[in-house]
Amino acid sequence: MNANLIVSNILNPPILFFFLGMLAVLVKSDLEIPPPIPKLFSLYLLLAIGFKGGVELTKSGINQQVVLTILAAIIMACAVPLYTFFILRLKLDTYDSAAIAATYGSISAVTFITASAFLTELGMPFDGFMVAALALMESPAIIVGLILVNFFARDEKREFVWSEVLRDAFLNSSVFLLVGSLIIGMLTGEHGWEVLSPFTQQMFYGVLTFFLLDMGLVAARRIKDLQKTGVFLISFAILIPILNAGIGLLIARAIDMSQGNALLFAVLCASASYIAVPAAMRLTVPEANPSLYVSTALAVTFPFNIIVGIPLYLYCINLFWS
Amino acid sequence: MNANLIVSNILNPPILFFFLGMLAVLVKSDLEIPPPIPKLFSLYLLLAIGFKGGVELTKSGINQQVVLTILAAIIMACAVPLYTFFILRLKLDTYDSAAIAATYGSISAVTFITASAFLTELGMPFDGFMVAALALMESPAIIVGLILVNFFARDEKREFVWSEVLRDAFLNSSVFLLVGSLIIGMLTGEHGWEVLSPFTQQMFYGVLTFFLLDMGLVAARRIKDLQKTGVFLISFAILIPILNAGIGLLIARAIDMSQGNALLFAVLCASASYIAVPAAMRLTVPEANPSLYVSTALAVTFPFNIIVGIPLYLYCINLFWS
Amino acid sequence: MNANLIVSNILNPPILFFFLGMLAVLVKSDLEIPPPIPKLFSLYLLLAIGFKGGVELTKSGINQQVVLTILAAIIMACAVPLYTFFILRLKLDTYDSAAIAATYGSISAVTFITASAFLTELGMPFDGFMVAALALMESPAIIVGLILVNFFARDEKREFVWSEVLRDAFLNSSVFLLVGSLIIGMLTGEHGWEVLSPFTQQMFYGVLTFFLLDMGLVAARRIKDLQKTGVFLISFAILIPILNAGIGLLIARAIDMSQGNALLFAVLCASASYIAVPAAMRLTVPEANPSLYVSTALAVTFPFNIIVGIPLYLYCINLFWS
Amino acid sequence: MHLVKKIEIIANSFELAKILDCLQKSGVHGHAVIRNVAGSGLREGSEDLDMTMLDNVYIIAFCMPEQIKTVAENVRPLLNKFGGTCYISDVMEIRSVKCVASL
Amino acid sequence: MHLVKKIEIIANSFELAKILDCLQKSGVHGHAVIRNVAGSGLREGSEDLDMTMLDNVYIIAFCMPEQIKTVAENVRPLLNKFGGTCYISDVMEIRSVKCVASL
Amino acid sequence: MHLVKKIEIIANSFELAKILDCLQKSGVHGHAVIRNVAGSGLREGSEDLDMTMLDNVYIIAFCMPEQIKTVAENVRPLLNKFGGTCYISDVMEIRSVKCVASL
Ligand SMILES: Nc1ncnc2c1ncn2[C@@H]1O[C@H](COP(=O)(O)O)[C@@H](O)[C@H]1O
Ligand SMILES: Nc1ncnc2c1ncn2[C@@H]1O[C@H](COP(=O)(O)O)[C@@H](O)[C@H]1O
Ligand SMILES: Nc1ncnc2c1ncn2[C@@H]1O[C@H](COP(=O)(O)O)[C@@H](O)[C@H]1O
Ligand code: NA
Ligand code: NA
Ligand code: NA
Repeated sequence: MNANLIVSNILNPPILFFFLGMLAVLVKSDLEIPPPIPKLFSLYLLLAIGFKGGVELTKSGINQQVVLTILAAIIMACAVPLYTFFILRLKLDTYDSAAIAATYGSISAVTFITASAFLTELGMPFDGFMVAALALMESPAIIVGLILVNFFARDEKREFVWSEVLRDAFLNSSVFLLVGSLIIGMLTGEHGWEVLSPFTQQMFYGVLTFFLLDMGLVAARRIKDLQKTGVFLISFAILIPILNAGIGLLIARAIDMSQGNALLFAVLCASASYIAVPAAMRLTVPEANPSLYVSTALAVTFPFNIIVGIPLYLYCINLFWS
Repeated sequence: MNANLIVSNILNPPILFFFLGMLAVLVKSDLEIPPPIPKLFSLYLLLAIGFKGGVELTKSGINQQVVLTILAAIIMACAVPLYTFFILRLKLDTYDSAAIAATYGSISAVTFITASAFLTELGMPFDGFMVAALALMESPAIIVGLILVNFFARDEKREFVWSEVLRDAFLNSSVFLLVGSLIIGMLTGEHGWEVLSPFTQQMFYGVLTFFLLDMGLVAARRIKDLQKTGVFLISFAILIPILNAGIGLLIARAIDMSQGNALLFAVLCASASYIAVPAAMRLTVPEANPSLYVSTALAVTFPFNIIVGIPLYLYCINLFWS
Repeated sequence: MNANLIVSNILNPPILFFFLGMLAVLVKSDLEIPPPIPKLFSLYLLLAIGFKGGVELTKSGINQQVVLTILAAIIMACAVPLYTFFILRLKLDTYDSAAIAATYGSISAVTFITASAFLTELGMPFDGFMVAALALMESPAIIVGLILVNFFARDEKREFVWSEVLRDAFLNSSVFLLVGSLIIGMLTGEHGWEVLSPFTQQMFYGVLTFFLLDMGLVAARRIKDLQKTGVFLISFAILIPILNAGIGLLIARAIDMSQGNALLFAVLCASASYIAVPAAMRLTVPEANPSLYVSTALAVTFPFNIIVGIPLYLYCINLFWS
Repeated sequence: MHLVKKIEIIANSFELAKILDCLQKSGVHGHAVIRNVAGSGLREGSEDLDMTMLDNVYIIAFCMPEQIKTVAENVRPLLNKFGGTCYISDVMEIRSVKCVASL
Repeated sequence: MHLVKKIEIIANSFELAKILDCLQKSGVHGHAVIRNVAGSGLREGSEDLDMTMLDNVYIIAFCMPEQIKTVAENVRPLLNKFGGTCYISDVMEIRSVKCVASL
Repeated sequence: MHLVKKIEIIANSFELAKILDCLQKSGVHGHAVIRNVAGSGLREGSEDLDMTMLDNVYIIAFCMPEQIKTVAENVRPLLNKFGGTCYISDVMEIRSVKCVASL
């Protein structure tokens, strides 16, 4: 059944176009999605997923399940960078460890979106408030990462401009647009959905496909960086997502999430940020080597999650929940 | 009822995303719609609205109502820059006055489009030939503005290269694409509509939403310019649209326009150009200060019209027409 | 009936927007589709047409007709550059002749797509495997062209880096994306179609329209180059497509293609490449003058095919096939 | 290698056609144009990338030293009227079949 | 025409705000920014155009010769911390109503 | 501050890979590339921004003075064959931890 799920996941257009993008780099085709088109697509995806989540949140209202899920999300977003930091310190210095820990504590919206498209296809329902969890899990890891640097970096006491750091963490364009669209979805509700959904729904799958084509190109270009990264980090980039997803699933089971929500929560725990956190880390922890945290998140964890991870976590859910 | 209309206007996704854009600038988020995406969206909106207008014009044919409306449009496009010029001369020099007068004599296509989306939602019909009025009201103000400069600027007799001026006025990309799409809509009629409307209709509302998000960003960035602008110009930028809309409504009532058409006509009279006319003015009246005419049109009049103006004018129509 | 077909072809939105683009350049409007938007549109069109072809290929399976068509495609792709080379040598040197011959031996995907949209509107069916023919006819002409240079260029024995040449020919972005999408279409079949077709189908006609608007701009900007090109090349650029289409139709009749497929095959034979081949020629035959091969393909053959050629070839098919 | 002059002009994109015209008239036929340049200058309200239509262009042109005087004379009125800045510096050209000095 | 200095800075776009700030503080108020610059530098992993967020910017600023020392002092710590390169050269400015030298 | 050389190359984008290769081989490892450069040169038909695939690139590379000779020798055949122009000038580098002169 696991293999079955993997195959049915792989035989989806978005995943196949992701492979096509990777292949293009490997065979040195000149295929590229010219900037700033990928940026537009990512704005579109955030707007569409946020808006949909908001509309559904209005319908469901805020109940105990919502509150529990959001608490779980915040706890995981703070806990993951903490324990990964100490795992990383086994081999790496404080700066690199903190930056990578922050990266893995945060989330990848595209992985979440891919998982939600997978659920939609399988006909498994999930709730709009998971988008709120997505939004809430993006930022805390940045703060935790910087606190770790502040605490463990011996050489000099660091002084962060906390107002800038908080802005980077909570008002960066992805969090801002996601939360904004969520709130607008809540405000306009069913009526807004009617007028906007031809745009946000019908094109969604196609834009995701195009975007994953670009992600394939980007991820493959990063693969050569992995040579410098070493075996430790590559195994970290595969095993830690599985560990995080596992912990996520235990929590999900404990607070009795639905199967669809549990998958999305596991994916949030398992995924790593390759845009917002790296950008913040370059500014605040310039001592860390960007190619370490960008490459592992982008060239290992991201492909692993969308190809193997999503069906794997779903398989576990099928086992645990029944 | 007025407040009711305002609220139902504000609770539309496009307007809310406009606010979201403004908010992004205020809280210093790094959200941006990267160029040239906004350009693409504006081309799309012009093409879609022009094409739809053309198709409907074929259906309705050209009757007395069409001719009267178009005459009224041309008259207002010439009259508004004339009387606003003299109002502006009370405080400003000839160059600035002429440039601002031209700006307010011309129109903002996005305001028109927002109004038409609002009408569509309310279920109020309007006619395709209003798009022709839109196209015809963009250019005359530029010519009137230059004639005013020629007449009143004391220091030196100006020599405009009139062939260039006319090209800027009548063949700039927005007028050209709008008129072109209108004519293509007329030529292909019902058949063309069938094949093109999935593209021009279903995405329309979504693209408008995205575009207004960008307009919010752009308008908010201009707000700081308003400090230099002074109280006179800021009140001008709110009161003159109301005055122009009022005159427009009187004319509309006189020639017996339908309620939907009357709203669009009022919006055309009330709106100010922030792209075509400023571009033309920089070339032909470089003495005028661009931050005056761009900032008032963009940071005051445009938000005022789409937030307060449209429902306000509709409220007046509800009063007058019944 | 021919005139009838021409008129019904011309009164299509895509063709009319092509004219609008040309007109914009002639009247010196500043209309432009800012880069890299046209690039995005062309990627979209290739992805959509490839994916659709793949899905349909799965349904039909690979039969004798498919094999015959593909053989015919490869033969024409090799034969056309050979005989056009000798025609061109009458007036031009080896380098220019080889480059132009390669250009005309290859194909224009947009012409193919325009023809397929025309067929769809007329309700004439065509098969998915024609997209495979499209993909296969793009590259061979480049190789043939270089072999011709190698053989006939007297001055120095040329040494091509064949690995680079083959990559340019078979893995350039258009061939790669087209073939990739075709294969993904085959792999995901009916299921993939369901999820992706709202994106690849509903917007298709609209994107084609926008893209042809840009092609009109591009083609018209090239028209002034034609003065340097001379009468010989201009007549070549009109007569050779007719000749190639004629030969293509004979072959199509011989192997008993359906009418829809025959039109697409004729269009493939008649069209000339203005992106992939020129790019390859600039690198491999820098002695040839790019304005000769780009301008004829773009400013003469392309407009000729989409305006007159497509309906003309269809008229012949109507005659021959009944 | 030989000495040529490099002309750099930063100006609002609406001036582009006029400036290229003016270079052409001064006998400078080669140029390169970079668009979508953001910036802030000495006039007010010039940080204009926000309105796509009002962004700046960066124009580079290499020419022979003796052409500079003509260029400066022709460009100055444009700069005074519409804004923008123009700078000139010395560079060495690598001689090739078709280069500025080959004309 | 008179001598001014040209400052060229290539750096990652996340530094842009800091660098412009620093120019401003050094008294250099005019600048032009070209975005979406690809490149490879002396640090590892810097060929970054693939992630739209991490591309480079090319900043050009012309200023009076006496400002250079301040700029260099202010910019150097940024370069050391975040990477990027800064170069200075001599150019002649065509004098216009509003030019660097007119201030 | 110390003297380094600035190399500027404007060429059609299809040459980009070859030129970067050639810089690399000449020992110049840092470079920045600006794409989508429009322009008109000394050959015919080169105003090519209209076809996205055939636009120009503007390549900037800073290197040590002693590398220039090698670069010039390696680049010249490319320019002769495919077109494009290459210019060299003197600039001062602001010394930082990782700069051209620090290698
Ligand atoms: N004198 C020049 N000044 C500035 N740019 C030039 C010059 N000559 C050529 N270029 C640029 O280099 C590109 C290629 O030149 P060419 O090889 O002469 O066709 C042109 O498209 C221009 O963008
Ligand atoms: N000192 C300077 N250094 C670099 N760029 C400048 C400078 N002054 C002006 N610019 C550029 O030239 C454009 C027009 O300048 P201005 O005419 O002063 O508004 C500005 O938007 C900047 O991009
Ligand atoms: N020697 C150089 N010449 C030209 N550009 C450079 C050079 N070194 C660095 N750069 C540019 O500056 C960016 C940042 O450099 P770095 O801080 O060394 O990573 C690179 O991505 C390049 O675009
Ligand atoms: Na995570
Ligand atoms: Na008006
Ligand atoms: Na052909």
